[in-house]
Amino acid sequence: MIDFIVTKYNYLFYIVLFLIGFYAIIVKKNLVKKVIGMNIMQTSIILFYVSIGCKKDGTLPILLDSDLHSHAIDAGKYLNPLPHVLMLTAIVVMVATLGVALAVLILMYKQYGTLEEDELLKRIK
Amino acid sequence: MITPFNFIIMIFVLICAITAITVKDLLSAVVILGAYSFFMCLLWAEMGAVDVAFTEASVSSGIGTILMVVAIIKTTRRSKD
Amino acid sequence: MKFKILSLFFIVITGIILIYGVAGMPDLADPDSPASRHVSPEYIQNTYKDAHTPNMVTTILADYRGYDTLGETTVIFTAGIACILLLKNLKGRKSHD
Amino acid sequence: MINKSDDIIVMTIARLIIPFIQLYALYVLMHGHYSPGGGFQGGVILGASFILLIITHGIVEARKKISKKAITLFSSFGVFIYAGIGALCLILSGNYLDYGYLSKILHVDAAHARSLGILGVETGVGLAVMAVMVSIFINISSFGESAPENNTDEEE
Amino acid sequence: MQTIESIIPFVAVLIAMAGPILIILFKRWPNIRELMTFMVASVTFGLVVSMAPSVYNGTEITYNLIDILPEVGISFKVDSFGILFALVSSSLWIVTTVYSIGYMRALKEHSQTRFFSFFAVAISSALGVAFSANLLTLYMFYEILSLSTFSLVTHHQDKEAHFGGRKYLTFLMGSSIAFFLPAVILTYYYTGTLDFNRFGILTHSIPDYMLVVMFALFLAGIGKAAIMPMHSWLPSAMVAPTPVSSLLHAVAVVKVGVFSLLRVLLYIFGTDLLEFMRFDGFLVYFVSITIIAGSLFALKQDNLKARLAYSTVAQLSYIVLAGGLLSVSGITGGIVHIAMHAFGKITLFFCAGAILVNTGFKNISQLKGIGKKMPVTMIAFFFGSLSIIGVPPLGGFWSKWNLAMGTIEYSEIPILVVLLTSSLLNAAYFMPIVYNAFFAKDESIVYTEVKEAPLLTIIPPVFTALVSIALFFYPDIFLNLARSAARSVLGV
Amino acid sequence: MEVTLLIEAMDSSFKIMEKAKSDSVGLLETAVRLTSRTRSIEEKKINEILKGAKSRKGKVQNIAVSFLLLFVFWLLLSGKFDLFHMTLGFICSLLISFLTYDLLFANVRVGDIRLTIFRFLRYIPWLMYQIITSNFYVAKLVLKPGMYIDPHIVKFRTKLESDISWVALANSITLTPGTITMNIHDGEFFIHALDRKVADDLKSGEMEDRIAHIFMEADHIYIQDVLDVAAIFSELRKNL
Amino acid sequence: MIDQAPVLIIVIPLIFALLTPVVGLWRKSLCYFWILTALALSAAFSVTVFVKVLNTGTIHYNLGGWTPPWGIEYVIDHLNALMLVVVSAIALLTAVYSRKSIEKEFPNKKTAFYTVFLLQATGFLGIVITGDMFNLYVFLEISSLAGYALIAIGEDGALFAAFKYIIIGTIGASFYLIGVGYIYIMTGSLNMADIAALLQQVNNTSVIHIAFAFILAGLIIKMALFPMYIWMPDAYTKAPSASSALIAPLMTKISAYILVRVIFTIFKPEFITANLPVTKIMLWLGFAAIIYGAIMSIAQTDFKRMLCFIIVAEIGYIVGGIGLFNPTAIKGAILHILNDAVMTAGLFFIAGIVKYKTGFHNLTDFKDLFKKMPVTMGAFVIIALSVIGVPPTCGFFSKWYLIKGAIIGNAWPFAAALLFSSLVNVVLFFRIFEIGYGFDHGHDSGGHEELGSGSLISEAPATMLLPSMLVSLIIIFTGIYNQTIITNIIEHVTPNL
Repeated sequence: MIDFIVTKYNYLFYIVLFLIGFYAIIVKKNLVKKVIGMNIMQTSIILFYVSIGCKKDGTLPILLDSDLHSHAIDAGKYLNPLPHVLMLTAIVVMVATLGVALAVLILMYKQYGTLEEDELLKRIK
Repeated sequence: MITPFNFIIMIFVLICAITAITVKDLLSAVVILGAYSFFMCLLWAEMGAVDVAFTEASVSSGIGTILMVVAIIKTTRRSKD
Repeated sequence: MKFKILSLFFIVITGIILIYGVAGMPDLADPDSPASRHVSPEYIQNTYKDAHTPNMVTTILADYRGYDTLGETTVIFTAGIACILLLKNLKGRKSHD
Repeated sequence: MINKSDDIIVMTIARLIIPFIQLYALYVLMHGHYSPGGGFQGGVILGASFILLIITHGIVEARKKISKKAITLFSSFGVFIYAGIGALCLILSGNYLDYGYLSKILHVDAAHARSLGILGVETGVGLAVMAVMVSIFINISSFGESAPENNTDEEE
Repeated sequence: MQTIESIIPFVAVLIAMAGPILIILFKRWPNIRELMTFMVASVTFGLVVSMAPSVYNGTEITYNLIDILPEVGISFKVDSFGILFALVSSSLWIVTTVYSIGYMRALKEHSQTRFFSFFAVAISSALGVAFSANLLTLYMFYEILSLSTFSLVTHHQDKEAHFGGRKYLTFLMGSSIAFFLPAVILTYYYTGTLDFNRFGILTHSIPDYMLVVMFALFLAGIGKAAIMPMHSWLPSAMVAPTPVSSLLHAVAVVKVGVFSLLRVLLYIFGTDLLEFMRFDGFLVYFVSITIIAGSLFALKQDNLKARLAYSTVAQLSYIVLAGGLLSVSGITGGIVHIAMHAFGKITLFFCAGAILVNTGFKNISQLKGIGKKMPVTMIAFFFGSLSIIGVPPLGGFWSKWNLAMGTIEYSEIPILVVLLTSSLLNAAYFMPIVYNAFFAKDESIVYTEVKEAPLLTIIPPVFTALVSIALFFYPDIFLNLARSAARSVLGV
Repeated sequence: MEVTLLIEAMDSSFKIMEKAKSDSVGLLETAVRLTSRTRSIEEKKINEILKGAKSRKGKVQNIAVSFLLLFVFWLLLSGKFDLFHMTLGFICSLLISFLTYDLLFANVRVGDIRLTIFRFLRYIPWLMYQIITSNFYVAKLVLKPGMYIDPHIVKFRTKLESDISWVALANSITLTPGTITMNIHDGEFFIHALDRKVADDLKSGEMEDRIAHIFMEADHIYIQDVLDVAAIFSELRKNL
Repeated sequence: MIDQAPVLIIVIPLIFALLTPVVGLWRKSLCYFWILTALALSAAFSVTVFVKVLNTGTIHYNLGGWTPPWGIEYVIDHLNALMLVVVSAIALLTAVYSRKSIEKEFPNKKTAFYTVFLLQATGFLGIVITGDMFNLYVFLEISSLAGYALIAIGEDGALFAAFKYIIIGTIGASFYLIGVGYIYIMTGSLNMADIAALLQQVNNTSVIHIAFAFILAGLIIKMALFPMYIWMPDAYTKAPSASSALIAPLMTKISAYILVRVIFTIFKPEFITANLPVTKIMLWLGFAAIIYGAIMSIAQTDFKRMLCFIIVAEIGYIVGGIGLFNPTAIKGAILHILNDAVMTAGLFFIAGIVKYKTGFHNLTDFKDLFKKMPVTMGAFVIIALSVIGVPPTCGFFSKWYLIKGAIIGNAWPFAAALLFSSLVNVVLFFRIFEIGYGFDHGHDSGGHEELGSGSLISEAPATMLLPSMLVSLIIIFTGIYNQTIITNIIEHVTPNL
C-alpha cells in the first residue's frame, strides 16, 4: 500500500484534484464556482500528463550544449517532451473555454440578474 | 521518492483547491484559484515541465485570473456556496 | 441534500475507478515505461538534427506536431470570435441591475 | 468599459514597465528555440501588457495603441501566418506544414529552414494569442456599455 | 415457364406515379387537369393490358430496377395472379376517374387537385403491389398506399375526417410497422431472400414456433385485409368522399390487403408448409368468424356506406379463404373473387355516391321510394348486390361457386355452411334496400325535385354493373388467370 | 607630483567656491532666475507633448533613447550575440520603441535623462540607509513592551510636480518601514505613519528634496546642488 | 494537387474562416458568399478524396512530412471518406440555408456568426479526417467551442443551455483526454494505427480497461446518449435555426463516428468482446435511449425539442446497433449514422423554416402549413417518412439492418424497441401532419377555396427551400442506392466478427 502510494503519488494526487473539481462542478450551485471547478479539473489532467513525462534522472527537455552536435543522444537523459507539448495545447484550450464560459456567464447575469443555478432556473421559467 | 519540496507544494495546491471551491466570496475564490494555478505551475516546474509551467503561469494564473476577476467585477461577488 | 449525497457517491465511484486504473500503471518517473520508450526517444535524438532547435518542446510543438498547434491556435481564435459574437451589440438585451 | 485608473502610482509604474514587458514577451517568443517559451507564452505576455495598459490607462487611451480593427486583423492574420506558412510549404510541393521545403525560397538547408519555419509559426501564434486575449478581455470588461468609438464601425 | 425481361411493369407503375406531376401542373385549368388524370389512367390501363396476353399464355415478365438489399431489390414480376389484380385495379381506375369528376364537381369539393394527385399515387402503388416480385417491394408500395390514401380519407378536413383518418392511419401504419415489418425481416433473416416463389420460400428447417410467430405477424400485420380484429379502420374510413370509399373498398386498399396476404401465404409460406403446419385449417376457421360477424354487423348498419363497409369486411375474408382451401378450385375461387367483388362492390359504392350527390341522404332508412326517382341508379345497385350475393347471372356467382367447390375438394364442409349462411345474410342486408327503394313508401320523406343523378355519376355504375353481368358469361379471362395461378402454386 | 597639482587645482576651485559662497545671495538669485527660465521653456515643451502636438525632434529622440534602453535590455535577456539574434533584437526593440515611446517618456524633461539616471543611482544607497535605520527604529518600537505606537495619517502637499517623481516619492515612503503611502490625490499625499517621529521625519522633507533633486523639479534644488558641491570640496580639502 | 486534397479539405475552410473577419471588415454582405466558397471547395475536395479512396483504398497523409508515430497523419479509409462527404455536404447545405435566418435573427452579427460557423464545420471535418488521438481532441474542442457560441446566441434560455453544454462538454472532453492519457502511458503513442498495434500486448491491463471506459464515457456525453443527454434538448432547442441545423445533425453523429473508430480501429473488436461487458452495456443503453427518447418526444409540444428527443432515440439506434456486435447490426449502425445526419439536418431545416415564417417552433405553429408551403411540407413529409422508416427512404434500410442484426443477436427487446420507436415516430409526425393539414373542427367544409389558392401560398425563401428539397432528394437516393453504399463503403469498415 505504502509502496503503491510512494511510487505513484502524483497520479493519486491528480485524482484527488480531479475529484475536487468534479465535485465543484456537480454540487456547487453557483456558476462561477462551476467554472472554478472546471478549471481545477482541467489542471489536474494536465498534472497527470506532466507526471507521465517524468523520468528518473531526466533533465529539462532542452538539449544541453554538449549534446547539440553529438550523434547519439542518450534519450534517458532528458524528460519525455511529448506530454509537455500536449499540455500546452490543453492549457490553451482551458483558457479558451474559460473565456467563452465567462462571456456566457456575464450575458446571463445581465439577463437574469443572478448566477445561482436554482434562482436562474426559476427566472428562466 | 517524494521530495519534500514537491510535497510542500502539493499541500499548498490542495489547500488552494479546496479553499477556492469553498470560499463564499467569489473574488477571493478566484484569486485563490490564481494562487492555485501558480502553485501548480511551481509543481510542474519542479517536475521539469518548464514550458508547461511557463504557460500555466502566464495563461492560467495570469490572463485566466484577470478574466475571471473582470467577470466577477462585472457581475457579482456574492455566492451562496 | 439527497442530490449532494448522490453526487458524492458518484464522485467516489469515479475516484475508485480512476485509482483502479492507476494501479496498473508503470511507476512514476520510470525510465522504462512505454511512454518513455516508444516515440519520445526519437524526438529527443532528432530534434537538433531536424530543426536546429535545442528546445524539444518547441520542435515538437511547432514542427512534429505542428498541426496540433495550428488547431490550438484556431481554438484560441475561435474563443476570441465567439466572445465577439456573444458580447457585441447588446442593445436588445434587457438588464436587471 | 474600463476607465483611466485614478491611482497615479499604478499608472506610472505601468507606463514605465509596459515597454519592458513587451520586449520580454518578444524575447520569450523569439527564444523559444533555446529556452522555455514560444508563441503562446510570448503572445500571452504581450497580451497581458496591453491588458495592463487598458486597466491603468483606460480603454480610450489603450485604443490608440491597439484599435478594434487592429485586434481583428491581428487575430486573423496571426493564425493566417501559421496556416499560410503551411500552405506555402504546400505550394513549394511539400506536404502541409513541411517547413523543410521552405529551404527553396530561404536558401538555407532543410534543418535551418525548419528552424526559421518554427520561428515564423511562433510569431503568428504570438500575434494571434495576443490579439485574442486582448479582445476577450475588452469584450468581457466593456460589456453592456457603449463603446468609446461608436462611430468607427458597427460590427467588428 | 417462360420468363421475359421487360421494363413495362415498372413503366406502368411509374406513369401512374408521375400522374400527379401532370395534374399539379395543370391545376389551374380543371378540365385539362381531369383530362390528364383520365389520360394517365388510360395509358396505365393500356400498358397493363399489353402485358396481359403474354401472361395469359403462361409467360412471366420480370424487371429488376435496383438492388437495395443483398439479394433483394426493387423488382417487378408480372404473373397471372398479379396481372389479374392489375387488370382489375387499372380498369376500375378509369371508371372511378370518370365517376369522381362527376362527383367532385357536383358536390363542389375543395382541393380537387390534391384529390386527383393522391388518387393517382394510390392506384399506382396498388399496381406496384400487384407487380412486385418480392416482399420488400410489396411492403414499400403497401406503405405508400397507406400514406397516400390518408389524404384521401381525410379529404373533408373536418372533425369526423380527423378522427376517421387517425384511426385509419393508426391501424394501417401501426400494424404494418409493428407486425408486418418484423415479419418481413424475420423472413429475410431465415431465408436470405424475399422473392416470391410459387412453392414458398420458408422451409421446415425454421423452428416451428418461429413459423407460428411469423404467420401471426403476417396475419396481423397486413391490416388492410381487414380480418376481424383489424377491421375497425374500414368503417371509420367511411368519412371519405364516395369515390375514395369505392377506391378503398373495391379497388385499391382492401384488395391490396388481401392480395398481399395471399401473396404471403401462397408464395412465401407455400402451400406445402401451410398444409404441413396446419395453418390452412386455422386460417379458414379464423376467417369464417369474420365472414359471419362482418355480415351480422352489416345488418345492423343504417348508414348505407357503413353497411357496404361491413359487407366488404365479410367479403374480403372470402378471398382470404383461398389461402386456407388449398385446392385448385378453392384458390381459384378466392383469387377470382378479387375481381368479382371489385366490380360488384364498386357498383354499389357508385350508386351510394350518386344518391348522396343527388339527395344528400346517407342513411338507408331515408331511401324509401327513391327507386322511382332514380331508377337507373337503383337498378345498377340491384345488380351490384346480386353480384355480391353470388346469384347466377352475375360474375359473383363464379367465385362463390369455386369457393364452394374448394370446400368440398378440401373437405372442409363446415366452411361450406359458413359460405351459404353468409350468402343468405348478404341477401338479407342488400335486398331490403332494393325492395324499399322501389316498393316501399314513406310519407315523411318527400323527394322534391329529385331527378336522376348527373350523367357522369350514372355511367360508371351502369358500366360496372354491365361488366358484372358480362363476367358471368365470359369469366374465362379471370378464371383462367386465377386457375393458372392456383395450379402453379399447387404444383399441379 | 600629480597629487600636488590636483590639490592646487582643488584649491583654486575651492577659492572659487568660497567666493561663490560668500557671494551666495547674488549667485542664488542668478541661479533661480536661470532655472526658472529653463524650466518655463521645458514646461512649454511638456505641455506641447501632452497636447499631442509633439515636435518631430522630441519624438525621434524619445524613440532613439527608448530603443537604446530596450536593446540593452534585450541583450541582457538574450545573451546571444550572433547576427541573427541581434537582428531579431534590433527589430523587436525598434518595434516596441515605436509602439511605446510615449509611454516610457511621457512626462520626462528630454535631455536631462542621463543626469536623472545618475542621480537616481546615487539616491539608492541613501534610501537603503534610510530603510535600514527606520527598520531598526520600527523594530525597537514594536518590540518595546507596551504599545508605544501612535498611528495616524499625515497629509501634506508636495512641491513635486511630475507623476514620476510622485511615484518615486510614494514608493520610497512605502519602502521605508513605518510609513505607507495610502493615496495621492492632486499632489496631496495621504500617508499612514506608525509614529509621531516617523511622521516628523517625513515632514522634514528631506526625502522629498532628494527626489526633487533627482528629477530637477523644485527651485531650491539648484541651491542644494551648490551646497552639495561645496560640501564635497570642503571634505576633500580637509582630507588633503 | 490531388495528392494534397486531403489536407485541403481542412485547410481551405480554416484559412477562409481566419480571413472571414477581414472580409467582414471590408464588406459584411460578402461573408455569406465567402464561407459558401470555402465550404463548396471543401466539399469538392471531399468528393475528390472519396472517389480516390473508392478507387485506391485507404489514403495516408503525413502532415509536415513526418512519418506516423512521430508526426500527425490523416488516415482516410472508406468510412472517413464517406463521413467527410456527408459532413461537408451538410455544412454546405446549412450554409446556403443560413442566409435568411441569420438576416432575420441577428443581422448585425453576421461576420462573427459566419466565422464561427465555418470554424465549427472545420472542427467537424478535422475530427473526421484525423488519425491521431490527440489531434482529435483538439478539433473536438474547436467544434465544441464554436458550438457553445453558436448555441448561446439563441433565444431566451439559450445562455443557460449553452452554459450547461459548456460544463458538460468540458467534462466529456476531459474524460476523453484522461482516456487518451491512460492509453499513452501504456503505449507511448498517440497515432491510432500505432496504438492499435501496440495495444495487443497490454490489452489485459486495468489501465487500458479504464482508458476505454473513460473514452467511452466522454463520447457518450458528447453524443448525448440516454443518461447523459441532459444538455442536449435545451441547447438545440434554444439555438438559432442555422446553428441547430449545423450542430444537431453533426455533433452527435460525429461522436458516434468516433465511437465506431475507437471500438473498431483502436481497440480491436476482440478486446471489446474478450474483456468487458461493453457490448451488453451499450446494447441496453441503446435500448433505454430508444424507449426514453420515444416516450419523451411524445410529451413535447415544441417541435425542435421533440426533434432533440428523436435524436436521443436515434443515437440509441446507433449505439445499440454497435452494441449488438454482429456485422449486420454494425452495418446498420454505420448506415444509420449517415442517414440520421441527413434526416436530422432536414428536420432542423424545416424547423428553421417554420421559425422563420411564424417566429416560433411549437407544434401548433404548423397549422395550415400544407396549404401555405406545399413544397416545404412535401420535403418534410419525405424526411418524416424516412425517420419513421418507410421503404424507399434511407431511414428504412438502416432500421432494416438494425432489426435484422437484433434478430441475429437474439436481442428481441432491442428489435421491439426499434419497432416501438418507429410507431412513436408515426404518432409524432402524423400529429404534425394533422396540424399542418388543417382539420377544421368548427364547420363543415364547403367549397370555400379552389382555384384561388395561389394567393395563400407563401413558400420559404429559395435559400431555405432548396437545401430542404435537396435533403429530401438525398434521402430518397440514399435509400435507393443504399446497397451500393453498403457494398462499396461500409462493408470495408465492418470488422469480420
